[in-house]
Amino acid sequence: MPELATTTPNAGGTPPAAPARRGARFDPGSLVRWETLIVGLIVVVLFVGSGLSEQFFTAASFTTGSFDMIEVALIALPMTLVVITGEIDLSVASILGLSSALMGELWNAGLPLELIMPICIVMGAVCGVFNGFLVTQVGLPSLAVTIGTLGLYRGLALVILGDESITSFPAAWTERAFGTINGGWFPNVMVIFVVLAVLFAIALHATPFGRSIYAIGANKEAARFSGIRTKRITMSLYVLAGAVAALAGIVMTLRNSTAAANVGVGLELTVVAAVLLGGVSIFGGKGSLFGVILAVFLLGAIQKALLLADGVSSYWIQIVTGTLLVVSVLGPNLVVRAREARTRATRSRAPGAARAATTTTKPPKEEDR
Amino acid sequence: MSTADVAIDRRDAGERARRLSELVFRMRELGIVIALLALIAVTAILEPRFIEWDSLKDLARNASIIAIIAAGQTLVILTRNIDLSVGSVLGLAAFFCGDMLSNHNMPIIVAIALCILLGAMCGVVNGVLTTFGRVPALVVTLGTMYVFRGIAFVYTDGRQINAETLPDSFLNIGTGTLIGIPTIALIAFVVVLIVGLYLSNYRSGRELYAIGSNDAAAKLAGIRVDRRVVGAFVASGALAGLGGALYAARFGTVDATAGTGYELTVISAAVVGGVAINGGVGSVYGAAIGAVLLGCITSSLIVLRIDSFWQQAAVGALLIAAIAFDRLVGLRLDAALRQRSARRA
Amino acid sequence: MSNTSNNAPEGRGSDGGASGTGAPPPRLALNGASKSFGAVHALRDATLELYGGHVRALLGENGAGKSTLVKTLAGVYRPDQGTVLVDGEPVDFHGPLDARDKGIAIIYQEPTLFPDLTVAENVFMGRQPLSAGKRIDKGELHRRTAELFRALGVAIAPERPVRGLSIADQQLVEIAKALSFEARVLIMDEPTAALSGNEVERLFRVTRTLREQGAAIMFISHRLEEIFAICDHVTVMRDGAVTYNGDLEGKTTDDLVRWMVGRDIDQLFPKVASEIGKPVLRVERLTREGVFFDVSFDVRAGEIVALSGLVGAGRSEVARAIFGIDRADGGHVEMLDRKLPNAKPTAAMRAGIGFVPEDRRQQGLVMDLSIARNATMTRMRSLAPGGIIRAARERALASEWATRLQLKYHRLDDTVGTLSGGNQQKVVLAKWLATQPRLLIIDEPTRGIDVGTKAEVHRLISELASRGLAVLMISSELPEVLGMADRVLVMHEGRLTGEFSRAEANEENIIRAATGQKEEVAA
Amino acid sequence: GDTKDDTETSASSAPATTADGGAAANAGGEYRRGLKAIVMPKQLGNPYEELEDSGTVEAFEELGGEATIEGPTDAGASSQVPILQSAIQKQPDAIILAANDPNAVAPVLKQAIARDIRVVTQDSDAAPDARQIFINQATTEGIGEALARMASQVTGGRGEIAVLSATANATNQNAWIRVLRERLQTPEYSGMRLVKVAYGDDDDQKSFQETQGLLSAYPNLRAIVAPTTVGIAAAARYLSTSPKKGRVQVTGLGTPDQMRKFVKDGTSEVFALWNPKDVGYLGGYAAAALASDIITGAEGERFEAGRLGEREILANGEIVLGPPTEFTRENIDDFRF
Ligand SMILES: Nc1ncnc2c1ncn2[C@@H]1O[C@H](COP(=O)(O)OP(=O)(O)OP(=O)(O)O)[C@@H](O)[C@H]1O
Ligand SMILES: Nc1ncnc2c1ncn2[C@@H]1O[C@H](COP(=O)(O)OP(=O)(O)OP(=O)(O)O)[C@@H](O)[C@H]1O
Ligand SMILES: [Mg+2]
Ligand SMILES: [Mg+2]
Repeated sequence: MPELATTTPNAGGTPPAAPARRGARFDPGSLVRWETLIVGLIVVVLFVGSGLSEQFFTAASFTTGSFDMIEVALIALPMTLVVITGEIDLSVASILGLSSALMGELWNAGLPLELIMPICIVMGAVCGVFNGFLVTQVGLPSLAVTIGTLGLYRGLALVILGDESITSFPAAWTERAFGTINGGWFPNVMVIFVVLAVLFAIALHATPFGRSIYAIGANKEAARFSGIRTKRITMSLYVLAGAVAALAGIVMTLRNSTAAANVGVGLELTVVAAVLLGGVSIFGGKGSLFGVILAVFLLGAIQKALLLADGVSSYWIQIVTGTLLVVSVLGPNLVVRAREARTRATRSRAPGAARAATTTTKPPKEEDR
Repeated sequence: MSTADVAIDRRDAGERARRLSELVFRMRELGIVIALLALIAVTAILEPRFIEWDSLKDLARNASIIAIIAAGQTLVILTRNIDLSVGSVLGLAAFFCGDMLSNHNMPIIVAIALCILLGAMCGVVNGVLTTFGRVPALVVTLGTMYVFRGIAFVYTDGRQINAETLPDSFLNIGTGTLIGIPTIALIAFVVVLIVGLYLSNYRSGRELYAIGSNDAAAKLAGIRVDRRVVGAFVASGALAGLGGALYAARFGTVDATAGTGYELTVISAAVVGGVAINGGVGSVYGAAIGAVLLGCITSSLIVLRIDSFWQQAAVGALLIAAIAFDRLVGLRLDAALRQRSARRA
Repeated sequence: MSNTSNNAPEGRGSDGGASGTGAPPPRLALNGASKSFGAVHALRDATLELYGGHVRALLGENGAGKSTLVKTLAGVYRPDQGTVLVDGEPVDFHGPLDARDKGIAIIYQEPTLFPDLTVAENVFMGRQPLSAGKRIDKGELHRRTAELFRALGVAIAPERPVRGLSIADQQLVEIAKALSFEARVLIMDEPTAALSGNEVERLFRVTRTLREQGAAIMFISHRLEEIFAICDHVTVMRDGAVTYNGDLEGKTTDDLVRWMVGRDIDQLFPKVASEIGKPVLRVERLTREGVFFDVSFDVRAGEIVALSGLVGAGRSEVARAIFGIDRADGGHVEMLDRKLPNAKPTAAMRAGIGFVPEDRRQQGLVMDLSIARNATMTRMRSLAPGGIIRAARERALASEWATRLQLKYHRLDDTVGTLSGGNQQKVVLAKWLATQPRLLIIDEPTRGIDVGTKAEVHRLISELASRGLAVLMISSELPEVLGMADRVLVMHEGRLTGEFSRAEANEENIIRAATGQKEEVAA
Repeated sequence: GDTKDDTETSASSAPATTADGGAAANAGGEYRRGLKAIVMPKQLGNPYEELEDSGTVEAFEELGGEATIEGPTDAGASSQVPILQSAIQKQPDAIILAANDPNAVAPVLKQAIARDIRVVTQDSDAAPDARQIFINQATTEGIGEALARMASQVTGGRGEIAVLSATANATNQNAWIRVLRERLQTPEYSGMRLVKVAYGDDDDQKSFQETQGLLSAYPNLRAIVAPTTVGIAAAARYLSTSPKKGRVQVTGLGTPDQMRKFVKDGTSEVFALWNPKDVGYLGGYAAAALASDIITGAEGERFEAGRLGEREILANGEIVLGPPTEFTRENIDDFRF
């Protein structure tokens, strides 16, 4: 809803400046940048966590913690871009499962891993193409589409591998996926993430491609009228999401040396949670990759802290994650509210919405004519 | 030509457009009804027992709970919001209901009423956070989905409700029949009917469409947007609560994980039923039929002895097919409307 | 009220003399109201009064604060200082609803419709006629709506969804909505911006009837002839403050313009003569089913070709098709003798076409992004040697054009949303001129732009033409067309019905072609 | 205990043995006190699992140690991994778990053993080289046999039967079903024909629909065998109100509390289960014995398992609780779990 769109605190992550109607309600300058907020939260968690268990503030925690979060972290990268364009992709976890299933099946069929892995990634990209096609060419709402493909891809995974779980992967590879850089504390798989993170950050924040993504998210029609290839770019993002999700599937498969159709069920929501927590507006146009990476780290730290704390049952992770997600958006809004209550500017909400209505609300459905 | 002719020309142009648009809007439900009948027909041809009365009753029972929750979900989606927390609310309510009945032998009616209340309270949380907290509904309900489920875990603490400890009269709601029709299906029917009438015939109902269609304009039209949206969430929560009670009645066994993943099924049902995910369009009847269709798919795959692995894929594919169909119809309509506006001078 | 200097006391006529004598107090009044959005002072100590049985014009440049004043009277905004008075009683509106309950009907500048609902529901939303048991009486609903449209002399089917209505039709629905209140006060913020001549005339007829019935009416428009056609009193604003307040009688256009812009405008259409080169754009039998049909014409270097016609004639759609926003179903477009691929804006851009669309907020600009980013959006590639964008180059390019077009802005990093209409339009121009186009398509270049800025824009356009740029200008304002164009094309119901050289073009034959009274003029 | 000091390990042989390889340091000796263990169910909130774990906790309390329950909130193949990793960090003396997937947890468990943590699996095994002892509620053979026997008992030895299992890749269910199939080949049970294995995913709705499907797709069906507590309850619940009640029997593995109603109303003449609490209890003692170096997990070793008396380790580190109890109208009221 538009007035929500204009009040998500995520302005913090918005290069370069907050829109006027937001300016009319609060100037982001006076509110700490979103990233700073998360860093603060991380610090808090680190302190509390160390209090809960002396095991917490250790390299081992980082190592194992990154294993817990690696898939989420990887998928969060393309998901950030997708959400900034104002779309969403809920099918990523299913693509991850499909990739794992395909990997197992092909391995059974006796193909070499060196060949299987690229195949899986291509498969993921193809899944992305299908999503992208439905969203950009047919013009269907991405939420509905990807809820559909969420079922479809997971179903295909089951069809491919069914009840089996393939485990006979060569130790050389599983060790690699499970190992750390020369036995130290830095997991090999994290290297993939760091490299991808840098690439995505540059692409989003310093290239015409990234600029176009923000423009599309803020006003798709105007972007189209400016000669930006909105459809092609959106499509490419879904392809990226699919490919990276498939990559995450490979990582997970090797990491657990198990290929099964039902791995990573529900992961998509964790990823979305991370992205939103990272300060990306669900309505698109705002957010930064850095914030998201911090958010992933924050989630990982919280999970680790709760797991290490004695006698804290792991469903508390859910409760905390959920609460945090809501509070992270709610808190700043309340600050704003308080400030409004003081100034009589309160009434200036409506026009903000009125203008947003023409831009931020659902794009006119004719647009794909 | 004189203004008079123009006026006339315009009038019958308007006439045409009206008939067309009406037809199209009926088609929204029409398409899915056809799909449903086709599915049943095909299955019945291959396996006649599929349309035996008993088996039909089961189909109805299977769809009922989803249909009820989908009715609530429709209200929310119409306002261009979404409620992902229904599955968790259902789980919470289901166990609560079982707990009240088996451990505190509370009167059935009271227990069910309390379930609805519990759900409604969850809805209030969602609604207030969305409107007054100005947090996007997707974010809020994604959060509360986790939180409510977590609370359910804390509350059940590993316990389980068993059919044995539940009063038969309660269990009969889930499995028994009234005047030959499954009780639970009757309840669903009544709920859907009420919501449907409300949406089409009452100001506040129409206002939900208005909000979903353009909520800034809704504000300027003096609609109490926040109040309406909260209302929608409360209804969704309450119906999820009712669904929980019925879940307990139907399955007899309830633990903390009851209703996990229902949210996606419910939303699928609504969307398959022609409720536009970005608000303003759709009917609760469509959503209900959508629920029946999803239920039928699972059952017919089983009856046709098709590997149940295919089921999930089929549902997903159907969902996409449904919205794609809807979209194409929509494009037709737009084109037609464009034609007539072009003719106006 | 310091700056509302030289004005005769309010409203001679039925209401009798100004406040003081025992005459009835103004229906609706604003007293010393101020309103600011962050840095912007949209209203400064503004005062105005609306009397029953009178129509008051509200004039002012873009960004003068007219709409803000309207929204303050409507209860959308609450003034930072000052009060709203109804029948002399100070009131404190807590939202549009309160204002409505006082019998104040508003037509807002931006259409506020529900695309998914039927026209009838749009008109009566929240006030649908009820039958027994609080159920909505659909029959009655449609009957009443039909009545309203009959009064307006338009035939939009009440049961039709609003989605797909042309901007003009949407505006008419808005008007019907306002009329459905039997309001004591009717405020119209640029209702005619998208209306064609006869539609405007009908609106005025209805307005006059309402005035006879004693309603207090306020009318905002940038078309001065309309002001003179219907208004009794006039209030002029500049930079959020009221600069004139009084009778319209005996005032000339020049007076009003002076009060609006604080200076005289020498000449509205400074057409610079330029020698016409060879064809740049050639359109061949272009067709889009249901919207326009084999449209053929060409535009030459240095030539300004105006595409005229009534709103809804399909001119914008022709432009969209040329630029590749919409897919053409037949025919083709040639740019510098090279055929353009269908429905590929990027290709059109590369071929040297620039396109300033008709709807600034929706199509022209990304409101949430900064002035700089909007101005350079079409040139991102060139800002990014090696794929990485250089912020310095961006700023340089942006500020270069900002100065060239005399853009009035605070900081380049402000979002374009903070600019007023006219300046927003300049940003759109900058964005396209930055691509050094060979052909510039401008749809409604001065829609909703004030006289001052208008002249600037016109000067700019003809200057560009004189430097060899080919210009295709879509405009609904005849003076503009006649003043600017070297050649005038006229469309009617999606077909080219006339072509006139600058010499032969005049109001009369253009109107005839636009209303389809003259078949296929020699082309 | 001081076991934390020695870190030399061998984590490959099947089954994995403890640090000091072959012989147990203090075979026949006393249990150490103050042992710390972590018990991990397949999924939190699953009542059967909770029963099992309560047994383990009880065992450690008896031995003056302490076992804490930690587990995932869903039964996904790899959802135990992160929790195991953190568990290892806490350096407990032992980890006792029911594996969701035999191999998904293997790498982590090997790590645990490498970190000199004793690893016992119960109820659902992990890869043999990734644990030291597996507590088998009953031999796969035994359960398969029992399923076949009960099926023939309720069908009178002839007619179509169907299986309603849990998730498609649940280790032990699949193992039991395999044995059941084998048994059905033997002359003794040749009268019965297994027509379909359906998967209810341990989800009520799904199990319901699968049951309906079985009933309508196989009109001559005589019995539904559900080797999963969720499945059997759902099947019985559905059947008890269906017109087919009596013509089709439900049997398999379930808890008395769940099934009491249906045993009494004749939906299910007989079903079986071991006492899950005892499984956990035995697991607890085995783990403690390992941690106290009383045993190493090698075949033939023996140890005192509290109220369950002395137990012996069989081939590849298995310990069998014993034959499952069969519940009928007569005895069911003697059991509460
Ligand atoms: N918002 C809209 N939605 C759907 N169709 C529209 C819309 N606006 C215009 N149209 C259609 O496009 C055609 C031309 O519209 P439009 O009014 O833009 O023509 P025009 O000649 O460019 O008029 P103007 O440019 O003065 O508004 C008409 O058939 C109209 O019905
Ligand atoms: N919601 C808002 N937030 C920030 N600034 C605003 C807002 N609404 C209006 N403004 C600014 O206030 C000033 C007056 O705007 P307003 O819309 O009243 O001008 P106007 O006279 O209606 O112009 P136009 O003739 O283009 O409609 C402009 O500078 C505008 O940018
Ligand atoms: Mg205005
Ligand atoms: Mg136009």
